[in-house]
Amino acid sequence: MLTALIAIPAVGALLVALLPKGRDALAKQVALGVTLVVAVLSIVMAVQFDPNGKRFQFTEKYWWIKQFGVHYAVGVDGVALVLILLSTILVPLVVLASWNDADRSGGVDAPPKRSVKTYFALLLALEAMMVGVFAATDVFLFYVFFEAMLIPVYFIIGSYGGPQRSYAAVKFLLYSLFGGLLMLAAVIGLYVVSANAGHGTFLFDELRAPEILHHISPTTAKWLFLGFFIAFAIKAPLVPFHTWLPDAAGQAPAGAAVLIVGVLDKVGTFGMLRFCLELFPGASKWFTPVVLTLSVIGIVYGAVLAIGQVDIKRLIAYTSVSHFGFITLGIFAMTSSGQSGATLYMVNHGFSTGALFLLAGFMISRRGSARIDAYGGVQKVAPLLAGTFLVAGLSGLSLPGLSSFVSEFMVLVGTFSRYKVPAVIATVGIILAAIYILWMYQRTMNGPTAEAVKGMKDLSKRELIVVAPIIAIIVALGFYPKPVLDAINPSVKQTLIQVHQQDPKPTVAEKGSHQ
Amino acid sequence: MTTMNAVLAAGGPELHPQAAEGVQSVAWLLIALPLAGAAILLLSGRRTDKWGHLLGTAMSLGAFVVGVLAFFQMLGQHADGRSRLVHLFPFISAGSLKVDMNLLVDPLSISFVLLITGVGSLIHIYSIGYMSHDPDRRRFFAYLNLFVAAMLLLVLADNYVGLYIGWEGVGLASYLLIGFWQHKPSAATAAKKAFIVNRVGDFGLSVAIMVMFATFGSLSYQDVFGQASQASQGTITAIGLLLLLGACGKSAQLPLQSWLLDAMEGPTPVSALIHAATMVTAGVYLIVRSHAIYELSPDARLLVTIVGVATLLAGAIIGCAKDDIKKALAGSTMSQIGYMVLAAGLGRPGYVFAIAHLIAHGFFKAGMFLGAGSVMHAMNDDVNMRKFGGLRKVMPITFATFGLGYLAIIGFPGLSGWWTKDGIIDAAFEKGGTSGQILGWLALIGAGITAYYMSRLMFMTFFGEPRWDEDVHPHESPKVMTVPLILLAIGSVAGGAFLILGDRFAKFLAPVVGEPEASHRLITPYTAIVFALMVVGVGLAYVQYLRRPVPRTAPAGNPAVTFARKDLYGDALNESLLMRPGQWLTRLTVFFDNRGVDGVVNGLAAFIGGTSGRVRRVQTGFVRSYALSMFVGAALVVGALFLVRI
Amino acid sequence: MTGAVAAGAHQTGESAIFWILAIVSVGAALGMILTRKAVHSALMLAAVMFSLAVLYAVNEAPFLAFVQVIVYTGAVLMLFLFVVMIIGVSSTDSLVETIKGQRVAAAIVGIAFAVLLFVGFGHATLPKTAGLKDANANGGNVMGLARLIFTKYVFAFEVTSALLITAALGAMVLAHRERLRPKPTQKQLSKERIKSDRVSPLPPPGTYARHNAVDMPALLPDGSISELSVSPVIARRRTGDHEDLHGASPEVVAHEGAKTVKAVIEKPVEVEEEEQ
Amino acid sequence: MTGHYLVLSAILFTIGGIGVLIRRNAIVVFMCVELMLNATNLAFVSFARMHGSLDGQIIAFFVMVVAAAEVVVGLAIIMTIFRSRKSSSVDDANLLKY
Repeated sequence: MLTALIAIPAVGALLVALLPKGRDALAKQVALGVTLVVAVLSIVMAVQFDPNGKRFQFTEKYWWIKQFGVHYAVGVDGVALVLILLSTILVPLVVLASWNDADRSGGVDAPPKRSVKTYFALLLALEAMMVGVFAATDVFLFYVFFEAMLIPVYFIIGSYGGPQRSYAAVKFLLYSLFGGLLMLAAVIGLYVVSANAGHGTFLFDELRAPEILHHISPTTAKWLFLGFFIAFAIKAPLVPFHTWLPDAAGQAPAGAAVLIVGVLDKVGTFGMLRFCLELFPGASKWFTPVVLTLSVIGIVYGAVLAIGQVDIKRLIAYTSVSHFGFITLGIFAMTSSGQSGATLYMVNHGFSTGALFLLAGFMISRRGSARIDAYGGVQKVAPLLAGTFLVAGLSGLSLPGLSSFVSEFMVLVGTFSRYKVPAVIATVGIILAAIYILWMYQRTMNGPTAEAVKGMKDLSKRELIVVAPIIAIIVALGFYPKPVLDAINPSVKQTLIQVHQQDPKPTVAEKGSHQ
Repeated sequence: MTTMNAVLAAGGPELHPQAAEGVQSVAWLLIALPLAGAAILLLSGRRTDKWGHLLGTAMSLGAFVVGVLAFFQMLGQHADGRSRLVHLFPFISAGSLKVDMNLLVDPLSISFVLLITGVGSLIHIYSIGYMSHDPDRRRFFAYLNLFVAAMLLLVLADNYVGLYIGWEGVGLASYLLIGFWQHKPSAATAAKKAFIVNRVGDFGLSVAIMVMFATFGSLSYQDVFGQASQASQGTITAIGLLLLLGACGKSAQLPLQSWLLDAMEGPTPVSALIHAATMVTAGVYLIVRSHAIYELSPDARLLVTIVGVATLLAGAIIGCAKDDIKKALAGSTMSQIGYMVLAAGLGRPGYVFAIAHLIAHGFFKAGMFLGAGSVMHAMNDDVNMRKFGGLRKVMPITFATFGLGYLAIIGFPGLSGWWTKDGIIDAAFEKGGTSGQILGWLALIGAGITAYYMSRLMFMTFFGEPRWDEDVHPHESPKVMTVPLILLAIGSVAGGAFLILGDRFAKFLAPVVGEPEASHRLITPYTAIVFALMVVGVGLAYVQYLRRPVPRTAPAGNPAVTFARKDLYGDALNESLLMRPGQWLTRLTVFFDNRGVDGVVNGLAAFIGGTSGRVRRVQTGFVRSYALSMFVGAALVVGALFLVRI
Repeated sequence: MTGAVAAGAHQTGESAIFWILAIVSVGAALGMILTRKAVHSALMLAAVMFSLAVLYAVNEAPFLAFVQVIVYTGAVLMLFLFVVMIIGVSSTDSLVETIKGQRVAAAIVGIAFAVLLFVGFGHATLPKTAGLKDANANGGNVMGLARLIFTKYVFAFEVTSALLITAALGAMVLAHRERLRPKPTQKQLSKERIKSDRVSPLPPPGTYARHNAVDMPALLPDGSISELSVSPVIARRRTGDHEDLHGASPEVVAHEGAKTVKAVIEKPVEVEEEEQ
Repeated sequence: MTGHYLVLSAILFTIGGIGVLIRRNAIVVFMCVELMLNATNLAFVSFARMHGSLDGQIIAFFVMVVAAAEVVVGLAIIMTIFRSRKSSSVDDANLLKY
C-alpha cells in the first residue's frame, strides 16, 4: 500500500513529463487525476489504520543495498500516517490552485516561458518523495528521501519563482544540503555503532532497541544527536537557521510555497520526534534546555519579525517560523499532551498556513505585487476572498474554535506542566500572533478601497473549490480533533516510554500523596 | 457582625452536578441555534439577504425560549439539585490532559443565559429597524448570532477550556462587529485594538488555565474547585491574579480599558449588546464563577476590589468629559462594571449583588444605548451631544425610556439601580476594616459622579433649547425600535426590586456561591448619604447644563477636563509605553535579521568567494614555480619519511 | 679495461677512481647549470655521463656502462645537440632571474633536500657490499641481465617497447606541421605574383655586387642594396661583417658597383624605332 | 663504498633539481632532468652491487629506456613550442594561469 502511494505519483510525474510539448491542459488534468487517486488511496489507508494495533502498520521490507545493510523498509505509525494524509490532501489542492500559475511564468500575457508540464511533473515528484520520507522506517532510506526532496523544490523555486528566485533557490538548497551532510555523517555513525553492537543495521526498530542503545557511549550519542538535530533544525527552521525560509517561500510560486512550508518543514519536526528523541533518548534529554530556549526565541523572534514585514508571503513565512517554535517546544517538553499537541500542530499548521499561502497567492496573482501596501480595502471588492483570508488568518493566530488553537493549547499546557517560564514566554506569542495577522488584514482588506485594487475579481469557482475544503477541515478539527488525536496518542506514548519520561503529576496530587 | 473570612473558611458549596434531563439536557440547543443561524447567514451569501435578519432574530428568540424553559425547569427542582451537567463530546484527550466539552446548567449560568438571550433578542429586534437600510445587514445579523452563540458557550461551559473558546469567540465577534463598517479606517483600527487588548487579557486567562492544569491535573470546574483548598496559597493567588488579568481584558477594567471607548465605532446595537449588556460582563462572570479560588486567597480578592474601585472612578471621570453620547455611555459602562468587579471582589455577599447589578445594568444600560441609537437615528447619525438639546418633545417614547434608564442608573430610590448599587456600597462598608471604609467611601463618591454625568447627558440631550443643525429634523423612531426600548425600560425599573427584595436572587444563587450570611437590610446608615450625593450630583449638572445655555462647540477646559477628555491619557500611555517601542523593536529586529543572521550567511558566501579569488593567484603559469613546489613537496616527503622512521 | 676493473678491483684503485670521477662529474654538473650557452651545458652533461659510465663499470655493471655510453650519451645527448642547433645555438640566456625569489627559494630547497639526504644516508646502516660475483657467474653480466629480463621482467620489457613506439610516434606527430592552407598551386602562385606589386623575380644574391656569396645582398639599379635578395634565415645568421676579398666592407663595394651601374643606366638609350 | 656512491648521486640529483629551478632555457632544463635521472641510475647500480642481485641494474636499464622515450617527446614539444613562439624560454609559455 505504501509503496503504491510512493510509486503512483512518481510514475505520474514521469507520465506528465513525457507528454507531448503543447498539451498543457492535458498535463494539468493528468496531474490532478494522479494526485486525487493518491489522496483517495491514503484516505483508505487511514481508515484501515488501527490506532491501538501494532505501532508500525502497512510495513514492507525488502533488501535494497545488501552490502550496506540498507533495506527498502516502509511503515506508518500514527504520526507518519497523519502527516502523509496532510500531504496527500494538500497536493491536489495545490495542483488545482496553481492551475495557471505556471502559464504566467513568462509574464502576465506572454506565452509561458517555462514548460507547464515540468511544473506539474515536479509537483508530483515532490509528492512521491514527501510520502516516501514520512513512510521510511529505514534511516538510510529516510535520508535518501530527505535529500531527494530538495531537487524538485529547487527547480520549482529556481524556474517558476519570483524576481530573486535563483538566489532563494540556491540558498534553500545549500542550507538544506549542509544540514543533510551533517545528517549523513550521523547516519553513518549510527551504522558503525550498530555494527559494533552486533550486526550493522539502519532499520529504525532495531536501532531503537535497548541492546544497541546501551552500546552508544553518551558522548557519541550526543554527537549523533547533534548531527541529526542540526539537519532537522535547518529543515524546520529554528531561529538561527531560519533565514532561508522567508526567501524560499517569498520567491516560490504560491502552490510550491504551501508545500515547502506546509509539508517540507514538517519533515524536520517529524524527524526530531521520531529519530532524535527515540534513537538518542539520553542526548535529547541533555539537549532539551538548549532546544527549549531556541524554540522560545524562535516564537517571539519570528512573531516580531512577522509584524515588521512589508511582503505578504515573507510575513506568512515568518509566522510559520514562530509556529515551528511552538512545535519544537511541544516536542522537547516531553509530556504526552505536549508531544501530541506538537504533532497535531504540524497538521493544523499545514492546513492553516497552506490556506494563507494559497489565498495570498490568489491575491498576488490578481494584483501582481506581493507588497502589503499595494492593497487596501479588498474586502469591499472581493468579500469572499477577504472572508476566507480572515478565517485562515484567524486559524493562524490560533483562535479557539479553529484547529490551531487545540494544538497550541495542548503544547502550552503540556510545556507548562514541566517547564514553567518557557511556556509563559511562549504564551506571549499568541498576543504577537494577533498583532501581525490583524495588522496585515487591516492594511490589505479594511479601509477605503485602493485604486489599483478596484478591478480585483472575487474568488473564481476553481479557487473556491481549493480553499473551501481546507477551511472546512480547519473548522472541523477545531471542534472535533478526537480522531486525529486518537491516531497520534499511541505513537507519542511509545516515544515517551522510549525517552523514559512520564507526565509530571499535578502538584495537588503530589501534595495529596505526601500528606 | 460575623467577619467575612470566618464564613468563607467553610469553603464554597460542594459542586456535584447530576446528569441533566428534560429541557436542560437539550441545553446545547442554546448554543447550536444561534451558531446555525450565523453559519447559514454567512455561507448562503446574497440569497438570504431578504429574510436573513428575520432568521437571525428567530434563532435568538429560539434560544431565549429554550433558556426560559430550562429556567422554569430549574425552579421546579430542589435547591441543591439545580446544577446539571450535559455531556456533549470528548474534546481533547492526550495522555494526562483530558478535556470533555460539557455544559453546566446551574443558577448562575441560567441567569446569564436569560440575560444574554433576552437582551440579545430585544437588540436583534431593534437592529431590524436600525440596520434596515444597511446593504450588509445579513452579515451583521450573522455576526450578532455568532456573538450570542459564543457568549452562551462562555457561560454554559463546565470547564475552563470551553469558557476560553467562548471567551475568544466573543472577542472575535466584537472584532467583527466593531469593524463592521470596514471601509472606515477608524473602525478597522478600533476593531484591531479591541481584539489585541482582549488578547492580552486572554494571555492571562490561558496562563491561568495552564497553572490550573499543572496544579489540579484537570480543568473542569468540578475538579478545580474541589481540589482548590489543597493547592498552595501562592498558586491560588497566582491563578486568582491571572484570572483577574483575563477579566480586565474582557471587561475593560483599568489596565486594559483603552479599547472600550474606541469600540463605539461599531453600530449602536453592537455597543448596546456587547459593550453594555453582555460581553463586558464576562469578566465579572469569570470572577464569580471562580469564587472558590478567590475565597481562598484574600490578597487576590483585595486586588480585585482595588481594580474595581479604580476603574469605577476612572469611568466616571471620563463619562463627565465626553461630548459624544456613546462615549459618555461607554464611560458609564466602564464605571458600572467597576462596581460589579468591586462587589465580586468583596466575597460571598458581594457575588449576589455583583450579578444582580450586572443584570439590572444589562437592562438599563442596553435601554440607554438603544435610546442613544434612536436619537442618533433621528439626528442622522450625529453623536455630538452639543448638537442635540430639547428632544423630549420630539421623541417622547425615547425620552421616557431613556429617562427611566437614567433614573435607574443614578440610583433613584425604588428603581433597580438603587437596589443593586446601594447593596454593593453597603457590602463594601460591611467588609469592615480600613479597606472596607476606603472602598465604601470611594464607591459613594463614584455614585455621586455617576449622578452628575448622567444628568449632564440627560439635560444636554433632552432638555434645554434645541441646538440642532439646519438640515436635521428629528422624528420618533419606528415601532420596531421603540418596543424593545419600552421592554428594557420595564426591566430597568422592576429588575432591581424583583431580584433583591426578600433575598430572592441570593437564595437562587445559593447552590453556586453559597448561603448569604445575613439578609440584606434595606435601610442602612449609608443609604441617606448615597441619596444626598445623588441629589448633589443632579443639582450640579442642573446648574451647569440646564440653567446656562450649552455652547455648540466644546469650550477649552482646564487641565482636569482635558485629562478626562483624553481618557485619563490611557491611550497616550499605551502608545508611548507599548506601541512606539514595539514598532521600534520590530523595525530593529527586521534590520537585525536582514543584516545580522542573513548577513552572516551572505558574508560566509562572500568570504569563500574572496579567498578562492586570492588562492587562484598561486597558479602563476611559470613552469619553474610549479617545479619549485614539486621539489618542496619531495623534500617534505623525504623529511616525513625520516621523521617517521627515526 | 672493463674486465680488469670488474674482476679484481681492490679497495684503493676503486676509491681513487671514484674520487676523481666524483669531482669531475660534480664539477661538470655545476658547469652544466651555470654556463650561458646551451651547447656548453650539453657538453658538460656528456662529461657527467661518461664519468657515470665509468662508475657503472667500477660497480660491476659493464653492460650498463656501455649502454650508457652508446645509447644514453650517444643517442639522447646527440638528440639534444640537434635540437640545440635548430633552436639557436648562439642564443645565450641572460642569467638574470625573472621570477621573484625563485633563485633564493631554489637554493634553500636544494640545500635542505641535500642535507636531508645526507642525514638519511649517514644514519642508514648499509650492509657489506656483496658484490655481483656469483650473479655474473654463468655467462657474465650480460647473460645474467638477459636471464633476469626475459624471466622476471619480461612484462615490463614488453611495456617499455610499447612505450618507445608510442614515444616515437608522439614525436613524429608533434614535430609534423599540419598545413593550415592547401599547398598553393602554380596557378595560384602566378595569379598572386601578378596581383602583387613586384612581378619580376627577386635579384639573386650577389647581382651587380662584387661577388655572389649567398649572404651578399644584390644591388638595385639605383645602387641601393636589395634586402630581399638574401634569405631571411641567413640574414639573421650574419654574425660578423663580410670581409670582401680586397678589404672593403660590402657596403663600400656595393657603393662602387652602384656607381658603374648608374652610369650604364643614365646613358641615353638609342631606341630603335619600331616600324609600326 | 656504497655510501659514497649514494652521496654522489644525491649531490648530482640536487644539482639537477636546482638546475631545473634556475635555468630558463627549455633544453637546459631538460638536460638537468636527464642529469637527475642519471643520478638515480648511479644509486640503483650501487645498490645492485651492494645487494648482489642484478635487479638494480635492470631497473637502471629501464630508467634509461624511459628517459629516452621522455627525451624524444620532450624535445618534440620544445620544437613545436619554439616553432610557434620563436622562443625556447620556459617562462614564455605561461598562458595556462589564473
